Amino acid sequence: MDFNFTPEELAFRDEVRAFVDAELSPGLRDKVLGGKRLSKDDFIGWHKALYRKGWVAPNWPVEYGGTGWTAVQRHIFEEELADAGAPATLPFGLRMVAPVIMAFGSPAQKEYFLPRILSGEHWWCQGYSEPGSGSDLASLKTRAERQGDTYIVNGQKTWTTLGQHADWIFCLVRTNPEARKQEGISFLLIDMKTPGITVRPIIMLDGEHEVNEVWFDNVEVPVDNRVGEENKGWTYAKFLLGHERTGIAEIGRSKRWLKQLKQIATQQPASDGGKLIDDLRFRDRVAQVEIELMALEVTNLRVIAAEMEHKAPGPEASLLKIRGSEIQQTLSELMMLALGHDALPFQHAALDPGYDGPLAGPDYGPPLTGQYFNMRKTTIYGGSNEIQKNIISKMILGF
Amino acid sequence: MDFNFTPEELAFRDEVRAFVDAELSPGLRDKVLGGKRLSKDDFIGWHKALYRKGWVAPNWPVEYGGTGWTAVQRHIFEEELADAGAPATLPFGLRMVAPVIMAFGSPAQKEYFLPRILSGEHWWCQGYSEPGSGSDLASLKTRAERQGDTYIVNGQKTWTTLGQHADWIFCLVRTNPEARKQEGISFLLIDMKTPGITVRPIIMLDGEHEVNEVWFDNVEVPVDNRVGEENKGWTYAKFLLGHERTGIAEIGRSKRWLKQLKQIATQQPASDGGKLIDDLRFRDRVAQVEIELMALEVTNLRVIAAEMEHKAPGPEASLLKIRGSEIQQTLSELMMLALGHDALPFQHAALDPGYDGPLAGPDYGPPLTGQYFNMRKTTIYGGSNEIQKNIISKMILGF
Amino acid sequence: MDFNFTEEQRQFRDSLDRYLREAYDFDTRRGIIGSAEGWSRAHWQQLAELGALAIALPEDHGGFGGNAFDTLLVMEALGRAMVVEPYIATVVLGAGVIADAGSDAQKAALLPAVAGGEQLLAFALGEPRRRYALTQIATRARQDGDGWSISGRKTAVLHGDVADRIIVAARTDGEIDSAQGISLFVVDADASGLSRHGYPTQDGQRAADLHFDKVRVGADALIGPQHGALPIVEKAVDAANVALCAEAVGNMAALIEQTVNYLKTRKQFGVPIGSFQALQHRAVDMYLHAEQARSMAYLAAAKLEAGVAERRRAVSAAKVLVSQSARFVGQQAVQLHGGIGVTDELAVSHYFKRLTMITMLFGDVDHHLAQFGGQLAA
Amino acid sequence: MDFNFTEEQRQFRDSLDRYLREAYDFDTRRGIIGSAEGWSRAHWQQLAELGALAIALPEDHGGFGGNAFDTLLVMEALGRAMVVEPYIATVVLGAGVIADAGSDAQKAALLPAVAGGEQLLAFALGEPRRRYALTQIATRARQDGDGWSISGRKTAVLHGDVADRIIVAARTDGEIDSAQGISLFVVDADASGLSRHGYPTQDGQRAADLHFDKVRVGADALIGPQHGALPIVEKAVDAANVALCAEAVGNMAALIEQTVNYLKTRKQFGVPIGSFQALQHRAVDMYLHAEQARSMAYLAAAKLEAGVAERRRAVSAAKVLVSQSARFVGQQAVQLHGGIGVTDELAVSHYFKRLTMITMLFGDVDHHLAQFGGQLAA
Repeated sequence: MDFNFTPEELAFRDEVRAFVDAELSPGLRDKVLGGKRLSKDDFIGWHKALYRKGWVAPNWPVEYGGTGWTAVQRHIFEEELADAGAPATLPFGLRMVAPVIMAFGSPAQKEYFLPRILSGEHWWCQGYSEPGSGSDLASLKTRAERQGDTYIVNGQKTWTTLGQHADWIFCLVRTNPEARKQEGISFLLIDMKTPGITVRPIIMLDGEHEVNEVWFDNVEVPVDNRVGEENKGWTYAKFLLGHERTGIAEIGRSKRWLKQLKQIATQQPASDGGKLIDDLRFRDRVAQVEIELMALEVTNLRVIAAEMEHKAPGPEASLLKIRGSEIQQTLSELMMLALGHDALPFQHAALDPGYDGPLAGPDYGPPLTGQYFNMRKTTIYGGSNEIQKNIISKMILGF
Repeated sequence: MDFNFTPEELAFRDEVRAFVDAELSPGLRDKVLGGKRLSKDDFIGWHKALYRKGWVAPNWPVEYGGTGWTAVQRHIFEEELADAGAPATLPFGLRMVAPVIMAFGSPAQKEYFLPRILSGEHWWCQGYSEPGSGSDLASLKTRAERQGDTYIVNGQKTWTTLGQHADWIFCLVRTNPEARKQEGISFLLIDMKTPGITVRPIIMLDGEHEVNEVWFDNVEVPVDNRVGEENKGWTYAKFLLGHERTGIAEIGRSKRWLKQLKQIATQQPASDGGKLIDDLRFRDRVAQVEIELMALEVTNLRVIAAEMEHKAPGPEASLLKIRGSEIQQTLSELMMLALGHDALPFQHAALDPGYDGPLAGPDYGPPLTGQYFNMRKTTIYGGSNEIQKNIISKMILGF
Repeated sequence: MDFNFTEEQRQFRDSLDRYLREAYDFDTRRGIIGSAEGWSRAHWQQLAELGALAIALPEDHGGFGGNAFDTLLVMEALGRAMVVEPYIATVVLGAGVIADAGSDAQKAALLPAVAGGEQLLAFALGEPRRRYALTQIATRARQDGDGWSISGRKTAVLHGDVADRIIVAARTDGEIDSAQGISLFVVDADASGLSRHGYPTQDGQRAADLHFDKVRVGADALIGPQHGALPIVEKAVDAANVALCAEAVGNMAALIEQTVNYLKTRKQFGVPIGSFQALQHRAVDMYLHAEQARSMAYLAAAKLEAGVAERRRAVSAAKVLVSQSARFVGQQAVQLHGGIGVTDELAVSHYFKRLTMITMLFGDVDHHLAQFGGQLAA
Repeated sequence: MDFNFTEEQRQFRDSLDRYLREAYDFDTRRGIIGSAEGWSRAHWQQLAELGALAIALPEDHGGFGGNAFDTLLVMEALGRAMVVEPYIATVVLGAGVIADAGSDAQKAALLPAVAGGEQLLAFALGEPRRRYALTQIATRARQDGDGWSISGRKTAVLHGDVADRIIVAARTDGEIDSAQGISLFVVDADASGLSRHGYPTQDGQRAADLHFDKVRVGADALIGPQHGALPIVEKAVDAANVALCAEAVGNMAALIEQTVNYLKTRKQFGVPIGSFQALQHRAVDMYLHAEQARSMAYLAAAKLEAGVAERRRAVSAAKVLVSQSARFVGQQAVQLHGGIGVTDELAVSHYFKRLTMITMLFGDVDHHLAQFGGQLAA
C-alpha cells in the first residue's frame, strides 16, 4: 500500500499537464467549465488532439493504438483532463463498440472500423434501449429479417445520446423471434446514412436536446455488418455493458465540480450577508460530499487495482456507478442550492457560447439549475441504480 | 379545521392534571423520568389508581368500564400522563385480549375476565410469536390437542414481554395441523399457574430482562378457555393486531423525551466549552426531530379523526408505527450522543432505584446508552417496519 | 380541536378540482407555458368566477372572508394541476399585504379588483447578491416632496413582468440588515423609471428583475407604517410559505398517484415493475413523506393567525419538513419513472421542477431550520 | 501508488485471523467479558507471540518497524473477532506516544515490555464535564522539587483500571482551552494519590475514572516537551481514530457476512427472507457503506505520517465516513435479524454496540465534520 505517486508517475502527470496546456484552447476550456453547450466540432476537435498525441484510447490494447498505461497513469490522465476542463471523449465508439469489435468482430470489421474510431472519423451512437425495454434490455423488439446478404431492420431505438451527430449506430436487433428472448438477438453495425433511418429529438427536463429516438423503416444492412454470430448478440451486449461501466464513477468531473462548488459558495452571499461557504450548514454539506468523494476515489483505485490483478471488470463496478452517480447528483444540487433565489430563472439562451443578452443573477448561474435536473439521469441510465443493486445482491452477496 | 382546544377540552386537561398531581407519587414519577427499573408493584399501583378514577380503559366501551371520551380527550389524557412521568399502562390485558374477549368471548369469559383486567387483578401476557414465526405469525407450531373438555398444549412462545409477572397468557395454538396454516389456529386463554408452563428470561442487548420464552409441556387447558370457535383463531388474531397499533406512535413519551433531550443538551458541554444545545449541529438535530414529531402529532390526530368517522382502525396505523418508532429511535440516539464519552460506561446497578454507589458521568447518564440500544426493538416488534410498509403498499397504494 | 374540513370547504375544493381536471390538463398547461405571455388570462378569469381569488379576502372588499384553510385548499388544488397563474404573487402576497396593512383606500382600490381577476399584483422583495434574510434590503425610498422616490434593484420577483401593480419593500431608514427602516409602497407597473426584465422560471412560471430608477410615487403609495414594515413583510412571507407548502402537498398527491399508476402498468421482465418490493417500499416512503408534509401544511395554516413567535415557528417547521418531503418525493418520482421521467414529455418532470423551486423560494431548508432552531423551546 | 498489501502483510493477517477464529470465538469472548478482570492475559500473551503487539513498534526497541497499514491489518482482524483486550489503549495510544515523543530511556523501559505483552498502558485524556476538544484539560501538574505533582480527574480512560502505567495529559501552564501549556507524564498505576474506579463499558471492554490527588512523579516522567505536548496528543488521538476506523471495518465485514448468512437461512412465509428485494437492497447498502469505509480507513492510514494539516484532514474525514457507515451497518444488521438481533445471545448486538461506541470515542461525527470543514481547501 502506498498512496503517494512515484517519481515516474509525477513526471507523467507533468507531461499530461503540458499537453493540456498546449492543446486545450481557452475557448473550449471556458465552455466546459462554464457549463455552456458544446458543438459537434468541440467534441471532434478535442478527440483529434488526443488522437494526434496517441492518447485517445487508454482503454485499448497497444496493438490497436492504446497507450499501455498502468491503472495509476489512467487515473492521473483522467483526473488531469477533467480538472483542466477538457471535454470528455464520447464512450460510444472508443469504449463501447470498439471492445466488442476487437473481441468478436471480423478481420475486415477490425481493419475498417477501429482506425476510424480512433481517429474520430466515425461518430458512433448506441442502439440498445427501446421504449418498451429499459432495464429489461433483452425484451427488445426491433426486428432484423434476413433476405440473402441483407438484413431488413424495422423498429425503434431510444435514449440515443448525441445520435443527431452520428455516422454509425451499433444496434441490438431481434433476428429470431421464436427463441427465448436472450437467444434471438444479433449485434449490427448500421450506417446512419442508410435510407429509412429517422432521428427525432427528445427534449429533456432541462430543455436540452441530448438524446434521440431513432426509427428504422425497412433499413437494409449488409450481413457483413453483423458482429460475430447470428443470434449470439446478447453475449456481446453483456460484454459491452461490463466495459461501459469503466470510468462511470466520473471522479474527475466530480472533483472539478467540487472545486467549482467551493468557488460558487465563496462568491454567493449567506443570509447574514457573509459568504455562503462560511455558513456552517452549507459548509457541512460541502464537507460531507467532499468526504464521500475522497472515499470513492480510493474505492475506484482499489477496484482498478483488483481488476488489474484479475484482468476483468467485476461487479464492483456497480458500486462505483451507484456512489459516483449519487455524488454527481449531490454536487449539482448543492451548486443549485448555493444560488438561492438566483436558481429560479430559466435562461436557455444564456447557455449558448457568445450570449451577451440580459442576465438574471450571477454569470455562473444559468447552467446550474438545469444541471441539477439533468443529473437525475445518472441514477437511471447505464443500468439504473436499482439494477446495479440487484447485480451486487446477486454477484457479490450471493442472494 | 381547528387546532385549538375548546373550553371543555381545556377543562378536561385541568382535570387530568389535577388527578396526576394527586395520584402519581413523586417516587414513581422520578423513576419513570430518570429511566430507572420499574417493579411489578409500580405498574400495578398506577393501574389501580387509574382504575379507581374510572380512567384505566379509555379504549373500552362505556358498558364495560370505558370512559366514553372523544378522540381529542384521549389525546389530551395520553399526552398529560406521559408528560408527567406516569408509567404507561400495559397493553396485553387492556388493549389486546380485552377487545378480543368483548368481540368474540363467551358471556362467562366476559363476566370473569373483563372486570379483573379492568381492576388490575389479572396481569396478562402475550403468547403470539414463536422462534420460527416472527413476521410470518401464522406459521406458528405450538400444538393444542383436544382430549374431551381439555386441550393439551405443547410448544414454545417467545418475546413474551413481562411474562415473568403474568397471571394469564393468551395464546395462538394450532388445533388442526392438517389445514392451511391460517385455518387451523385457535385462541386460548391460559392460566400461568397451570403445571407444565416454564418461563425463561431472555436478556436483551442492553442487559435487561424484559422479555421471556414461555414453554408449554403437556399443559392442560379447559376447552371453556378457548375464545370463539375452534380453528377460527386467526380471525381473532388479526382483529387483535389491528387494535394493538392504536397508540403505537408513542407521541406522549416522545414529547417527554424531547423535553428531556433539551434539558440534557442544556446541561452537557459542547466541545468549545459552551452548552451543547448552542452547538449549531446538535441544535439542528434536535430541531429536525422536533419538527418530525410535530408532524406526527398532527398526523396522529388526523388519523384518529378519520377513524372516528369510519369507526375502524385502518392501515394508516402503519404510518404511525413507522414514523413513531423512527422518532423514538432518533430521540434515544440524540440523548446518547449528547453524553459524549460519558455514554461509554455500562452502569447496570445504577438503574436500580436507590442506587448510591459510585457513578461515572452525570446522574442522568446511566440509562441513556442502553435506552438507545433498547429502542432498536421499536422498528422490529408489533410487525416490523418492513411489514408495515408491505401493509401500506398493499392496502393504501394498491400494489 | 377539529380535524375535518367543513362541508362547504369540501364542496368548494371539489368544484375547483373538477374545473381544473376538465379545463387545465397537462397539454393545456404546456400550451400556456409556451405562449408569449406565459400565463392565461382566460383561466385566471375562470378562477375568479369560481371564487378562488376572493375566497380568503375580507368580506368588506369583495372577498368571502375565508381563513388560511381556504387558501390552503385552493393552493392544494392548484398544486395538483400545476397551475402557473400568479396566485401566490397576486392573491397571497399582494392582496394579503393590502388586506393586512393597507389603508381603507388601498383596500378599496385593489382588493375587489384582485377578487374579480382584473388586477395582478407582485411583491418585490429579494435583491441581487442577497439570500433569504428579510432585512437584507438595499433599495431606497427617499422622501421627495410629499411623495417618495424609489431606487434599487429587485430580482426573481414572482410574476413581476405581468403584474399591474408592484408592492415593493424599500428602505426609508437604516442600513442593510437593520430590522428598522423598512417600508412598503405600491407602484404602478408602468411608472416612469421602472424597468422590468421578465423571464420564464425553471418551473414554467414567470418572474422578473426590476430596476427602480428614481421611481416617483405619491404619499398614498405607502402601505402601513413608515420604517416599520418588517412585521408585515414577515407575515406576508409566512403566508406565502404556507401557500407553497399547500401547493407542494397538491403536487405530491398528484405525483404519487401518477407514479403508483406507472409502477402498476409499466412492465419489465414480464411483470409490472410495481411488483418489485424495493420499488413498492420506495413508493411507501413517498406516501409517508407526503402525509407528514400534509400534516405540517395544516399545522402552519392553523398557526398563521397565532402570535408572531408561534406563527413563525410553525411556518419554518412546515417549510423544513415540506421541503424535505418535496425533495424526496420529486426525486423518487423521477427515478421510478426511469428514462421517461427525465424528459419534458411527461408531467412528472414538471412536478419535480416545481417542487424543487418551492423548496428554494422564501427560504430553503437550512434557512428555516436555522430560524426554527433559534426558537427551540426548552 | 500501490493499492495492494505485500505478501508478508497478507500472511501476517491470515495467521492472526486464523488464531482468532480458532481461539477467540464468540463464546470465548463472552467468557472473557463475564470474568472479573474483563480481559484475558492469556490471549494478550498469544497476541504478543504472534507479533501483533510489536508489529508497528520501532525495531530499536523490540518492534518490527511496521507502518500504519500493519496496525490497520491488526485492528481489522481484532474488529472481526471483537477482541476486548487493550490494544488501542496499550499499543496504539500508550506505546504510540512513547515511540513518538518518549526519551530513549522511556522507550527502552516501556516499548519492549509492551511488545512482549508484559506491560499494559493507558492514556488518560478526557475529563468530566468536557467533550471532545483536546485542549479542554483542567488536570494540573505543578513543579514539585525536581519532579511534579499531578491533580485532577480523568474519565472514560480506556482500560484505565487494568493498565500498569498511565500516560496522563496535564496542564503545566495556561487556562483550560489553551493550546499551550499541556504536558504528558507517565505515572505508575499504583502511585500514591492515584485512585481508580473501573467499570465495564457498553461494548464489553473496560474503562476507568481516575482521580489524581497530588500524585508525585519524578522529572523523568515528563514525555516530550514541557507545555508543548498538544501536537503529541493530537497525533496519538489521530492514530487511535485510524485504529478505530480499521476496527470498525473489521466489525462491519463480519457483521455483513453474518447478516447475509442469516438472510439466506432464516425462512418466513416459506422462503428465505433474503429473497425479499427490499432486504437484499438493504444488505447492498450495508456493503456499499462498508466498502467506502474501508477506503477511508486506508486513506487515513496512508496519511498518518503526512504533514499535520493533511493528516488531521484525512483522519477527520475517515472518522466521519466510517462512523456514518458504522451506524448504518450496525443498525441495519440488528434490524435485519429481527427480534433475535436485539438480544444478548447473538454476536450481532455486540458488534452493533461496539460500532456505536467507536462512533463516539475521540470525537463523534459532528466533531470531526467541524474539524474537517474548518480545513475545507478551496
